[in-house]
Amino acid sequence: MIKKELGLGLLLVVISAITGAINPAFLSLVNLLNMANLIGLFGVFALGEGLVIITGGIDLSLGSMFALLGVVFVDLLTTYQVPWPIALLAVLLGGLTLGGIQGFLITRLKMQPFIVTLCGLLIYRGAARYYTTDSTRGFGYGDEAGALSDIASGNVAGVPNSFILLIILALILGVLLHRSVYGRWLYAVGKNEEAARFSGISTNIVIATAYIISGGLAGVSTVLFVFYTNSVSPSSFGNFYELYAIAAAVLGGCSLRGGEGSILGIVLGTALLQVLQNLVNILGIPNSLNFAVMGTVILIGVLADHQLQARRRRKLALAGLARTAPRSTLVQGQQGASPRGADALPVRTGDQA
Amino acid sequence: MIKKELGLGLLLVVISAITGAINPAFLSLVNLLNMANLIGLFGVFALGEGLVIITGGIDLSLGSMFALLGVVFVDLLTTYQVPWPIALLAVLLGGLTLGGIQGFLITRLKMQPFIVTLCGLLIYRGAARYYTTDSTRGFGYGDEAGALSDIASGNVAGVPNSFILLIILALILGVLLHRSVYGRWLYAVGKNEEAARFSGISTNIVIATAYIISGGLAGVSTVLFVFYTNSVSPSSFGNFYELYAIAAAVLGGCSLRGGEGSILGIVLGTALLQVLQNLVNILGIPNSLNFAVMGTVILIGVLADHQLQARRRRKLALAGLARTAPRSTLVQGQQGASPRGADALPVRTGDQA
Amino acid sequence: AQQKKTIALVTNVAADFWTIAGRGLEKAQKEHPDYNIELIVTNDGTAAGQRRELDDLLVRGVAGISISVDDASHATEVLNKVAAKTVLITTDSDAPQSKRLAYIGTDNVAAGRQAGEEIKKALPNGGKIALFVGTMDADNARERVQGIKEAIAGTKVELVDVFTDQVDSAKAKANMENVLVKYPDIALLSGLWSYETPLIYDAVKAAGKAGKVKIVGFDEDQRTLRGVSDGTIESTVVQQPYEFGYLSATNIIKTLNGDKSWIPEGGKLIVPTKVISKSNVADFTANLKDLLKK
Amino acid sequence: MAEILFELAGISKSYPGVIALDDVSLRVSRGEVLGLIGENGAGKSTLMRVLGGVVAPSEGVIRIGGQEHARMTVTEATKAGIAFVHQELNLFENLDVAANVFIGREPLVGGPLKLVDNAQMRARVSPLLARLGADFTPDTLVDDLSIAERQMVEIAKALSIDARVIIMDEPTSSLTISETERLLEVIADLKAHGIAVIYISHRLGEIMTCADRVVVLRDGRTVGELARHELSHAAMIRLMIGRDLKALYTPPKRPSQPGGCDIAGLVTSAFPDRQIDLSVRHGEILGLAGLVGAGRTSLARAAFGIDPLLGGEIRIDNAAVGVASPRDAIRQGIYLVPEDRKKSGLVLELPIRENVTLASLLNYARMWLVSGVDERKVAKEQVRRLAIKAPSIDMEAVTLSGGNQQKVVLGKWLSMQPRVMFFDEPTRGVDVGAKSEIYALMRELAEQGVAIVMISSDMEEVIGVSDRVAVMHEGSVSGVLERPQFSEYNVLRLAMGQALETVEAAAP
Ligand SMILES: Nc1ncnc2c1ncn2[C@@H]1O[C@H](COP(=O)(O)OP(=O)(O)OP(=O)(O)O)[C@@H](O)[C@H]1O
Ligand SMILES: Nc1ncnc2c1ncn2[C@@H]1O[C@H](COP(=O)(O)OP(=O)(O)OP(=O)(O)O)[C@@H](O)[C@H]1O
Ligand SMILES: [Mg+2]
Ligand SMILES: [Mg+2]
Repeated sequence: MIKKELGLGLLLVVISAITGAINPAFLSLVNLLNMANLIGLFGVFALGEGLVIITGGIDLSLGSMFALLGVVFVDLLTTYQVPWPIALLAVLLGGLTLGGIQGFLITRLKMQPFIVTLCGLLIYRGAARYYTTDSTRGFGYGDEAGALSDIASGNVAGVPNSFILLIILALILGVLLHRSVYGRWLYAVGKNEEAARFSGISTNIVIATAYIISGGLAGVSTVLFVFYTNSVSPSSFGNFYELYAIAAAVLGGCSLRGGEGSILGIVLGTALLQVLQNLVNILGIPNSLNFAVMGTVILIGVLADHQLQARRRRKLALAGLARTAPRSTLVQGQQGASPRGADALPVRTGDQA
Repeated sequence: MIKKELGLGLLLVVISAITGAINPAFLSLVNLLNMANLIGLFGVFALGEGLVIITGGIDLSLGSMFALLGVVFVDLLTTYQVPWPIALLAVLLGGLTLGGIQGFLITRLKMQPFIVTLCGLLIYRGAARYYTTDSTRGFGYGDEAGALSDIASGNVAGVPNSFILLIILALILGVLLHRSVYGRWLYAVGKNEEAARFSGISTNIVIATAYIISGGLAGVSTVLFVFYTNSVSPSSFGNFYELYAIAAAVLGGCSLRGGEGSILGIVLGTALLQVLQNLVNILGIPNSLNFAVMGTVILIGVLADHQLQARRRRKLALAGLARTAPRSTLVQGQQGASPRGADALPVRTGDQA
Repeated sequence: AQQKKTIALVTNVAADFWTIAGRGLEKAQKEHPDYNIELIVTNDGTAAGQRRELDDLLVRGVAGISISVDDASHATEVLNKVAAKTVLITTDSDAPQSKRLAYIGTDNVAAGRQAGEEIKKALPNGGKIALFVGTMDADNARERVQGIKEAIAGTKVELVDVFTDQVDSAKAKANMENVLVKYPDIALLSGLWSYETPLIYDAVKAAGKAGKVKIVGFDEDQRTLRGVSDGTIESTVVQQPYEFGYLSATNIIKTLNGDKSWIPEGGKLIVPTKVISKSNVADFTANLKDLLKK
Repeated sequence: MAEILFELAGISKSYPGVIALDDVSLRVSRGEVLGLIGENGAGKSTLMRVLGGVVAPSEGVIRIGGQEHARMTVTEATKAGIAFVHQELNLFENLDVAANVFIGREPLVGGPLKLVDNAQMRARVSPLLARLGADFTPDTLVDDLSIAERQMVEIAKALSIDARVIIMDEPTSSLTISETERLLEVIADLKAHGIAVIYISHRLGEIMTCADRVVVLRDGRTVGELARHELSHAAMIRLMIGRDLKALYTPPKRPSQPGGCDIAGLVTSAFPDRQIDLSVRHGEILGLAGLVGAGRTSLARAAFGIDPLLGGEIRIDNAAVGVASPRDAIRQGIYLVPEDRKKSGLVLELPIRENVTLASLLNYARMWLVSGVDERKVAKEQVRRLAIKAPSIDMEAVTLSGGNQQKVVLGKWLSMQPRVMFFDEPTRGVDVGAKSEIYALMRELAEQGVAIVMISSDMEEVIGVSDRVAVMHEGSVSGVLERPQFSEYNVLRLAMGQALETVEAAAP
């Protein structure tokens, strides 16, 4: 388990070192902080996606959720001049609600996560575009967002707040997932929902909660992104971001079959993807290859992981050969203890016909 | 099984009738032929996607494949002045090859279809953009494509060739899927791969073949789309089309869990989606709602299907009761000496609490 | 409403630009209440999507179409089909090989040259510049880049690269941040599409390089205009989408009434682009606000 | 000696962590019924998979029809006349019965088109189904069949191959008496036609009935062979586990206490128009017998809150308890050891420790954070108490043998306070040794005052272990037998919905 994260971390270091050697600008403080910011932005919702993937589901609706929540958020602040704490609350509640609806459809009505969230992808984007009649929402002049803007896009001693937020959220979710009862249930549900239900776990609630958390984190991300770009174009804001999140989670060791993955892995996966994109620009690789590089690294990463696991299994097989020997003797020993001679009849239930 | 398709067909008729009543232009010959053309264009690759989904997989790479194959195709015809039959062959082979590679990774290296094709989505699009340095490829002046253009975008007695092609392909694949031994195996593999392997089916080959067919059909679709738009912009050509295909297949009764679906259903699913989009335009509904309408219909469609299935199962349970009766008598018959009918009161032994 | 003749303006993508054009349509609508004037926003920004819109409009029997052609010169055949049945003009993005009646819009190469001149003015001693655009396979992107290149040819202004972002704002901003890191000596950044200039403005400010790294932009995003007025942005080259909309509608109506005298020689009715700099930004902003007020 | 059909020589097979087979040799002759027995994990299924071409052996050769193979494919095995009824059901619910029977070797028409000849398939399947006494048609969707019916499809599949050897790996694990007897008749018939059968079962009675010769495996090795005349339960058990077993039935030390669980007028979704009335007292083991599909599992599921109750109520000590969900049931002390332990009982990829504490995790948590120390303590205790054979509590449950897996499921419940426990086929696929341990455990629980309902299709077990036996027929209880009335005949009559004729007289 931990080995996977170690490998990913190592890969990250190696890639960074090589890129830094080619172009030292890569390791400049500014660039590192820029990357930290982006890792923060993309990491927050990747965490939610990771939880959903651990339940064996998937959330394809994140990008569209950003668009819908984003236009509402900006509209609340600019058009309706709502105080920012209320607007923030509204967006978070919005995210939780959308996640809740999806969770409901998936757990109660037993629909497939892929379909439910695909429909979410279509519907939320459509709603965002209809609501704005396809016009971009942005902070034109004023300081409508006030303090919130500073919080969301500010930094503490240079470290972007988005990154700090990611770390805090990762710690909280890390405890939740890896230490708490809920986390245990989440893995159990992801691995075998039926057995979990037969153990008295309210699997529906456990799964729905993952979607709700993902929705809530999408709300947080929306706010971060809105203040990163200062505007929301309903037709393109967040387009394809769910794929980033899925890619990050998968790179980080989550299996789409459910029941596998870790918070650290997801964060590292996000970091790797962002480093790759940055590297493409810094090394002057044609921009068009950006996606191709990403795709290739995911492919190789997953492939390598498969190979390593296969090797581990093969090693275990060999070790097994060594191990069975003592087992046999053990059984023989035990057998030896039982007196052979006693021909005591194994008793059939005497009182039957 | 057949009931699902019947329901879909009925829905299609009802929607068309209502729309036609509101705006008769909807049922005008021109509009019907336009729709037929689009159904043809989108149906061809939806068929491939459907086969893949029946194996329990998914193909997310179709849209990007169109872009890559499309730019190569146009380039062959215009820049390299290759005769069209060769260019056509090249694109088909290209599609088959890409499908083959994906099939190989999925079956041989046991990678998850979602991941493999997600990487395909990223890589092919990147390759297309890199290859063209982000410039649009199109038929500027000449008749580079010659007869092929007429074939691909022409019509027979007004009926668009793309639609005719879809019907032909659907018939062929219908026989393949529903009558041939390969189709039988495809369903078996999709439902329970391990059991299929135990039954002596070369599951890897069966699955890989589905991806290859899907790739080949993507090649065909590429050509159709190229002549529909007469140009290929590498960054947007075919964007999101895989989602259309998945949506069509799912609407048409394919389950993402594998082992379910029919060719007729996929065609009807495609038709429904295209009719919906056309209807939005014809009725003057804001275009931004297009996706939202699509999402809602898919959601409702799948939900309705779930409810119907649940009802069917409940009915079956009741029917099962009816069925057990003769079974009991049969067993009794075998048992011989039973004097009393099945409906004789079951006797309580009285001596319990 | 069925009896009224319908005129439609078909956009290439969903963008604010077209909201302003829509205002021009509204003005035309007011002047010609006997027509039904619509703005049709193409959905997925793909050529196939646009073609579908055209087909459906023909089915609805519209009298005139003004279209911003996606994938420009290649849709000839379709456009000819449309031209045979309706009054067809192009706007914003042309298809010169087709049988469209005329083009109403910007000369993007000229706009690029205009921006190039602004860049030269901002960098009298030359320097490195970088350009940002959504995708390079859009014609206006290519033409603007071409115009800028023409203008700076032979000077000490050096174009390091054109960065694309697939119309993803976050990606665009990351690109800008990366350029600022990679080229510490970069002298000027230019965003070719409307959402990019404000992002450059943000990125440059956040990097603490406001004033040091100059900005020349396109279009009239609110924050772009704010940047112009506070001096962070040198100038921005604006088109006049309002005019696109208004002229499209009114000229189609003229044509429907048999008057084709508005069509200039060569078939291109160029609506000139304007340079907005600190000197005229206040007027322009006021004007725009007026326009956008419902 | 009869003609030898095939021979396995020196077969070894290792899996990660285990040697499943170690130098095993086996010969089967024409028309012979070979019983293959051994504890869970002894390697029976693996040996048969080698023969059936499903897995490749690490070492050894397969001699068949004068040819030597280092390994075989399924197709080769099928061609060589080997048919295989797998232990786990290998059916396709989305296909019909005929398609399942002929999967992988469909009769074709249409030449190069390779179309499936559905008509021929149906025509060939019908008589097979009739021979097995199945009442469904070849075009029934497997999805609509019960587990038992599915197992019959598996058997039909083996019969449809023009086989010289039929391997049956626990073919009766889901069948009850009547179907089992039918199958044994079929085996006798096959034998008469010169077809050899390799018969694997943990039900020694069946082996006694049908086997000509018995080979016993232990820890992947052949430990003995018994000819027909040497067969006895005692001999087989001794070879299998290396020691003798205690008596099956241990009477309760004290009479069952008053109070217990009463199920009154219960209606389940499987039989919406039948009611179930049943009571089980604290301290007693109530056997629940019935034919497959009689509704016993449905009853247990409903009582445990998995399926909704359509009517009626459950009372413990005369207080009605609500069981809207398994959580409610667990809170009330009603536990269920489910029928399908791999699907419903265990999360196979989780360690023993996590499986044991899965249901009671909140007890070892403070503020929802799991205390690793407490958890390990409980898991270790259960492993010790139940004598689960595993190197460590961190082993994944998937690596354990069937019996030990079942013990882990028990451990999950025993770490809490049961009041009423449903055991649904607790020893299905479990070897004799582990079986007797599980019986002892049930008795121990009963002594502690737990009311136990043991659903079982194994007649020996029902009669041998229960204090009383309730019998279900088509969704309701058709009778309850006290110990003096126990007999296969009586159970069977009730199971078929017939009255106990001359109840008093029949009691011995
Ligand atoms: N695919 C596999 N991977 C790893 N180990 C396996 C695999 N199949 C079987 N084993 C192991 O090989 C050993 C023999 O298993 P096998 O299934 O042959 O036993 P069996 O005698 O059929 O037992 P049962 O009575 O429970 O069916 C067991 O320890 C089992 O865990
Ligand atoms: N939830 C359900 N809805 C509808 N029918 C059901 C449901 N559960 C079970 N059945 C059907 O009801 C009948 C009773 O099944 P049940 O599993 O309770 O019987 P059983 O006596 O436990 O048999 P077995 O020996 O197979 O476990 C079967 O025909 C089964 O297919
Ligand atoms: Mg076995
Ligand atoms: Mg049962």
